[in-house]
Amino acid sequence: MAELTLVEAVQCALARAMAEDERVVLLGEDVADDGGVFRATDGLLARFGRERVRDAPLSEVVIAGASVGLAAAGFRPVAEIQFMGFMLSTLDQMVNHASRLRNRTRGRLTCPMVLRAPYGGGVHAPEHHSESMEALFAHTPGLRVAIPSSPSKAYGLLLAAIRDPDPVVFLEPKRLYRAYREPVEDDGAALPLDRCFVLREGGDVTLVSWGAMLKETLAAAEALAADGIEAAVIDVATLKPLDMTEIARSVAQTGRCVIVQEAPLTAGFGAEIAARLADENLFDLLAPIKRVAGWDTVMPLPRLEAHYMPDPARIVAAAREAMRHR
Amino acid sequence: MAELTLVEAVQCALARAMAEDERVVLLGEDVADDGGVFRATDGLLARFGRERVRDAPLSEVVIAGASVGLAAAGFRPVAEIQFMGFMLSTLDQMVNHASRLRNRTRGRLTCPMVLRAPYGGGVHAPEHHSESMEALFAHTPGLRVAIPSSPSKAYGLLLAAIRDPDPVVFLEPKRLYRAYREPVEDDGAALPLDRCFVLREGGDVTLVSWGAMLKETLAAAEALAADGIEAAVIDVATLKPLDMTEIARSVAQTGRCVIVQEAPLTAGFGAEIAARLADENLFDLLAPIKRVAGWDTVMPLPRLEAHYMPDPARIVAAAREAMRHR
Amino acid sequence: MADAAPDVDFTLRRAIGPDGEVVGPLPDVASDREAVTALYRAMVLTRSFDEKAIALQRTGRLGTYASSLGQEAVSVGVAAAMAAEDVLLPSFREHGAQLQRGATPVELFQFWGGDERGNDFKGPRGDFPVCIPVSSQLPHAAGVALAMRLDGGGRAAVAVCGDGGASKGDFYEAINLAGVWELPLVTVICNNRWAISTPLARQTAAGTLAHKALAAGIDARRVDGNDVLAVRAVAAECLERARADSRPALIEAVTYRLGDHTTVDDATRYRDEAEVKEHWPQEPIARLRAYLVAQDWWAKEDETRLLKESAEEIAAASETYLALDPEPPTAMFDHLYETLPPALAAQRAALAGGTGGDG
Amino acid sequence: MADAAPDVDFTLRRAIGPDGEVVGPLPDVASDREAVTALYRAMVLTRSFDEKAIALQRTGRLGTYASSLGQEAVSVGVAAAMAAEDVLLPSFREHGAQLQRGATPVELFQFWGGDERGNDFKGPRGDFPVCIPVSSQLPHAAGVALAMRLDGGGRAAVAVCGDGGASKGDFYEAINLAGVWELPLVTVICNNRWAISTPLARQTAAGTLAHKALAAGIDARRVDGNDVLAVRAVAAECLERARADSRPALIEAVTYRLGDHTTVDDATRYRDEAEVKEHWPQEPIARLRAYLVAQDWWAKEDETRLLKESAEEIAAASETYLALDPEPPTAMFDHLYETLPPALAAQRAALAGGTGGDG
Ligand SMILES: Cc1ncc(C[n+]2csc(CCOP(=O)(O)OP(=O)(O)O)c2C)c(N)n1
Ligand SMILES: Cc1ncc(C[n+]2csc(CCOP(=O)(O)OP(=O)(O)O)c2C)c(N)n1
Ligand SMILES: [Mg+2]
Ligand SMILES: [Mg+2]
Repeated sequence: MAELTLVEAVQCALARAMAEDERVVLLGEDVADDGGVFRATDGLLARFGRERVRDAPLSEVVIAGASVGLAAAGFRPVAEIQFMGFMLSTLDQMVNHASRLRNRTRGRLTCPMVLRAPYGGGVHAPEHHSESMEALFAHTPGLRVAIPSSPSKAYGLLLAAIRDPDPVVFLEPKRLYRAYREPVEDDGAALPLDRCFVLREGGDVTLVSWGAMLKETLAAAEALAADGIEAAVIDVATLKPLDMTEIARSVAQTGRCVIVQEAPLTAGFGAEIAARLADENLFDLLAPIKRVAGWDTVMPLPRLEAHYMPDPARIVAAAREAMRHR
Repeated sequence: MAELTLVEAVQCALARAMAEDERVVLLGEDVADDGGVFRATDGLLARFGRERVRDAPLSEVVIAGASVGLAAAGFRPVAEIQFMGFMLSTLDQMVNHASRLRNRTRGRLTCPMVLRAPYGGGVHAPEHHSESMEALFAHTPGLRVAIPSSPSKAYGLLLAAIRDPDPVVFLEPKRLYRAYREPVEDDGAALPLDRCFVLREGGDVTLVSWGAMLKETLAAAEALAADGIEAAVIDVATLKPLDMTEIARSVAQTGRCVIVQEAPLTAGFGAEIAARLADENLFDLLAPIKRVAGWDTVMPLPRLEAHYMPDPARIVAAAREAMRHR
Repeated sequence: MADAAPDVDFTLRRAIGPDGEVVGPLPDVASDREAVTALYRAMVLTRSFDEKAIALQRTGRLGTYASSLGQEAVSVGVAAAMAAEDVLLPSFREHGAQLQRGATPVELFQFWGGDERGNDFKGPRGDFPVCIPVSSQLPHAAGVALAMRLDGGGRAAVAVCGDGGASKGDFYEAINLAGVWELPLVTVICNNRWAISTPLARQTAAGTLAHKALAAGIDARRVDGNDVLAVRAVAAECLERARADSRPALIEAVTYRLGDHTTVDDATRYRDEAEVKEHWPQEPIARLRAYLVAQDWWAKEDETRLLKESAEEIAAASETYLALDPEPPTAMFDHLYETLPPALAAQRAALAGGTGGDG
Repeated sequence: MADAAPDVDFTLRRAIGPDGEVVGPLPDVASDREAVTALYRAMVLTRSFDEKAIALQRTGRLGTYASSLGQEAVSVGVAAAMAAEDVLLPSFREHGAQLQRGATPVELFQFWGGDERGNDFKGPRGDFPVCIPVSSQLPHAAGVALAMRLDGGGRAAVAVCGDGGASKGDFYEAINLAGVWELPLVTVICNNRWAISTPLARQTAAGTLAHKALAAGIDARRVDGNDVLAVRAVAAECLERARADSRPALIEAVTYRLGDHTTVDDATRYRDEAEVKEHWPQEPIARLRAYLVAQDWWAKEDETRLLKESAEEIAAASETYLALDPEPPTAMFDHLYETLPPALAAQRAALAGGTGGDG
């Protein structure tokens, strides 16, 4: 079993999907000869040729929009957008079309496409390269939104996304692209696209997060454990559709929940989880639901970036705050 | 004092703003000779001329983007987008630029623009004409998002938006455009852009909403009152920045909250309000926080539209559900 | 493009004039009585459909509707040049093309009546439905054309947008992609001189809309859009190249919107009645009828019979449409994803049960 | 456009060749020793800035940086033609233009070092900062040009994008708006033949990038972007018309990106070293030096002195930059709105206090 980084796991899943289904076609800026600016598509041009690995002109609208057409016409496009800030241009196509084609035609035309992009900060990138705007997609009916938190999750969720008969927005935590390796079996096994994953059990407080923030959250759980506080850690993984089963089960046990998101606090996806708990699990709650999030500010340029990013210390502080209530 | 419809109040505020500040410039599709597809700019071409009331080519990106440039160069553009579905194309400009110009240049360049659009359903319009996507803008740091719920609110909030030194997304509930008239004094008085309005006091349950849904919510409050349930009704009005003061005050009193939004449930703006309460007011809550929202489906074409829209019956049912808890 | 410089021609191609007189090279089809009368019938049917649609809307039985009055030759001419296995990606005004491609009047009424089932037309299963966000179907068309190319070629995608639509970035990005990827995409600008209240002169300063092809390096043609014979010929020429050589093209069809923008528009607010009057003599149906009559292919009885048949067909379609059972409200959940995610089951149940409550 | 058809010229304007030889009509400025040496100094300073920036990045003291190696003549030539009261809206590679307009090397280092204060440059207060989302500054430029028009004219906005940038809808929508609204906007495509790894041939099939002007009906020029005299002359000509007649124009300046795309790019992955080598003899600095020398305006000592001075100026700027105090973290709240909304006060306080907790 190979030890892969997250970006290598993405590449491995893409290669597998292309090998097993010739309708899988990649398109995006610099995905061919350059292998993608993060090398997620490295080697695929050589293996699958220029018809299936396509360098697009610099136009995000047409990358997303052509993928809609390609998908409706029987292919399985996997489009890459270089950075999340440039996904904003794709919203018209994703929200007005990709998410609706099946519904609009009552199933006659469908849109099995994947729109991949790296998201999030922590790598000292220029402006517009570090945003976390998953909430915009997660608010859109008809889309699926998946965010892996590790190499093996990236492999399994991406395979699932490509095989899914509906459009999937797949956001890759670029901060974790090369952060570490883990064994990833290239066995073609997909992960479910409608389930949260429990990464750690614990009876005192439930920590809920997704993507790169899981690393910080797990570190916080370690720190809490050292103090005798047992934190459960849940990886949401698929934000849309959101399955609350595991989160609710854990909160029923702990009575305390801290939600960790990198995106700005207000109207971020963490709010949805908190709102669901405040409705369906109110009487389980022993403590206020805390959200540890990016500030409601523009993601700063690298100099102040570290002050923006939620970190284990902030998560630990929020968990301790929750623990004050018994 | 004239009795105005909501759309007339918009027009009245625009005329006033243009008369008092010659840097106010209108642009958008069909805003000049046609007076806007909803007549919000009717008569303004005749009064202020073609240089200040500008029919734009059919390009939402450049309407929003040129407004950014115009604002940075000292004008006060008020841009109209014809329907909310076509605002998606403006997100790149609004999120990547309008909201950030001041921050990016540490105050050297600013962006005092208003982006107006009708939003919401209930008028049997074609696809893409009935969406409620306020949450996308409300998640964006650096923007203000205001949504009037009545003619007088439209007048006062729009004046405030135009005079505000920062970018404001101004969403007009088209369902209310001609729904009724009320006295509106054209006195140039703006309403605050950072405050909720209490439309009705009540000690049993707090109903929170914005825009067109206030009409349904007030109707629900009437129905509840007939049954002896006293519902407070709060008009959020400015979603971003969100001031929780009034909502928290009311919920502290009632212990029950029902949030009403027309947008699809998941990750809508109502989630933010629920999340804030679940953190800051948890121990005030007697009952689960209910959200009455659009379903997590694509806004249907007119035939099924009525089944999509939250209505007084659903709001009443949610409030009653909350009342079961004491 | 790999093979050759784009072949652009900005002269306005014409075959027959307002009185049916020959004013340019006649395409082969012009001597085929069957084919020409078929074009005529298709245009008349389209106009009957339009009239009925407006009547239904006025009486509250149809939603906002965009009439194609005066533009029938563009829709019909383009569709006539298409093969069944080509794919059409229309705007919201190409009823004529949709009907000719095999969507039924009932299905179109259903869509414009606000029922999504109308887009599940039994006819051309690969055709796209009406697209409301202007020109956003053009990127899809590029994708469909790419699919055709990857599938081995021999087919073409046809996208239609308006003169306003040619101002959108989507338009330009799509034709640019078609140019550089050599996609079998024929983009038709149905230039009816108005985008709601915005006349062409306030839409662009381009010499002609066909000039926009130069930005993408693709072939360009201009054609009199009220001359169905010329439209059909130009479209056929471009389609042939697209199918055979994966060569994209842009066609500007110059016509005129004789009606209001839609049933909620009042064009007298911004457009001189005199201008409209001036354009009536150019309209495509009388023009082709004059040609038919001049060939001695069309007698008064033919006309009477056709008008009656068309009206009857559309009236019958309207009756069928009005008698259709409504969809159950839960349909809005049932076509959202291939299988309903478990997370949405509760919402669907709440809607089905008519219980209010959460969600 | 109201007054006249667009004036397009797709021949590549040149003044001096790779060896400084005269190859085309010399603009007046070519005989002005002061002016020509000023252009030379500006290009040399730009290259010094580039070198230092790369060195700082390599040692972790600057963020990702986009070098302008080989393209200095576009930046410098365009800026030289601008008046102080014109407004520049650059992409991310126009350091030469920014420096010449009055932004200081310290400010630019600061920006590229990840500190927003660098965009608060003391120099041209109306100029836009670097724009990262490709071509999204072009719509702003149209807005700025409209502001100039409304303010009575006499000024122009200048936007610069790349060859890749000319594929974006924004590019097209902006020049179309400039055409139809007659805005004093000069759009410059700095065509360096590559967009990261995508060569021009995979970017568009357009005959030349200047052809894209035809889609908007605006004036077009092509110029050898390694020939600063020609760039300056063409820019001056277009700017004059923009200022005097509110006439927009598109300029394609053909140059070559001699370096990597940015400091995180490795161009050897996708680009033949031989191609780069082939373009070195065309580069703009040696070319203008040859011209200076040929005029007997430039001795070896001048060169030595200039290189030393440039290097020293940039080194001093680098030292100043490195010694700057960091901004307080709360700065991220303090420039978000004119006045901090009360609703954000708690978040700001939490950040200031370094207390974790909510928000
Ligand atoms: C992106 C977008 N913006 C605005 C609208 C509203 N709208 C509908 S039709 C129309 C004008 C379209 O003009 P044109 O492209 O010339 O087509 P025509 O209506 O003349 O057929 C506008 C502005 C829309 N549907 N889509
Ligand atoms: C909208 C957008 N998409 C993608 C990117 C990532 N990106 C940065 S530079 C670049 C290539 C730009 O090429 P070109 O316009 O030719 O300018 P050059 O880099 O050659 O100066 C890309 C794709 C971006 N910055 N903006
Ligand atoms: Mg039109
Ligand atoms: Mg380039």
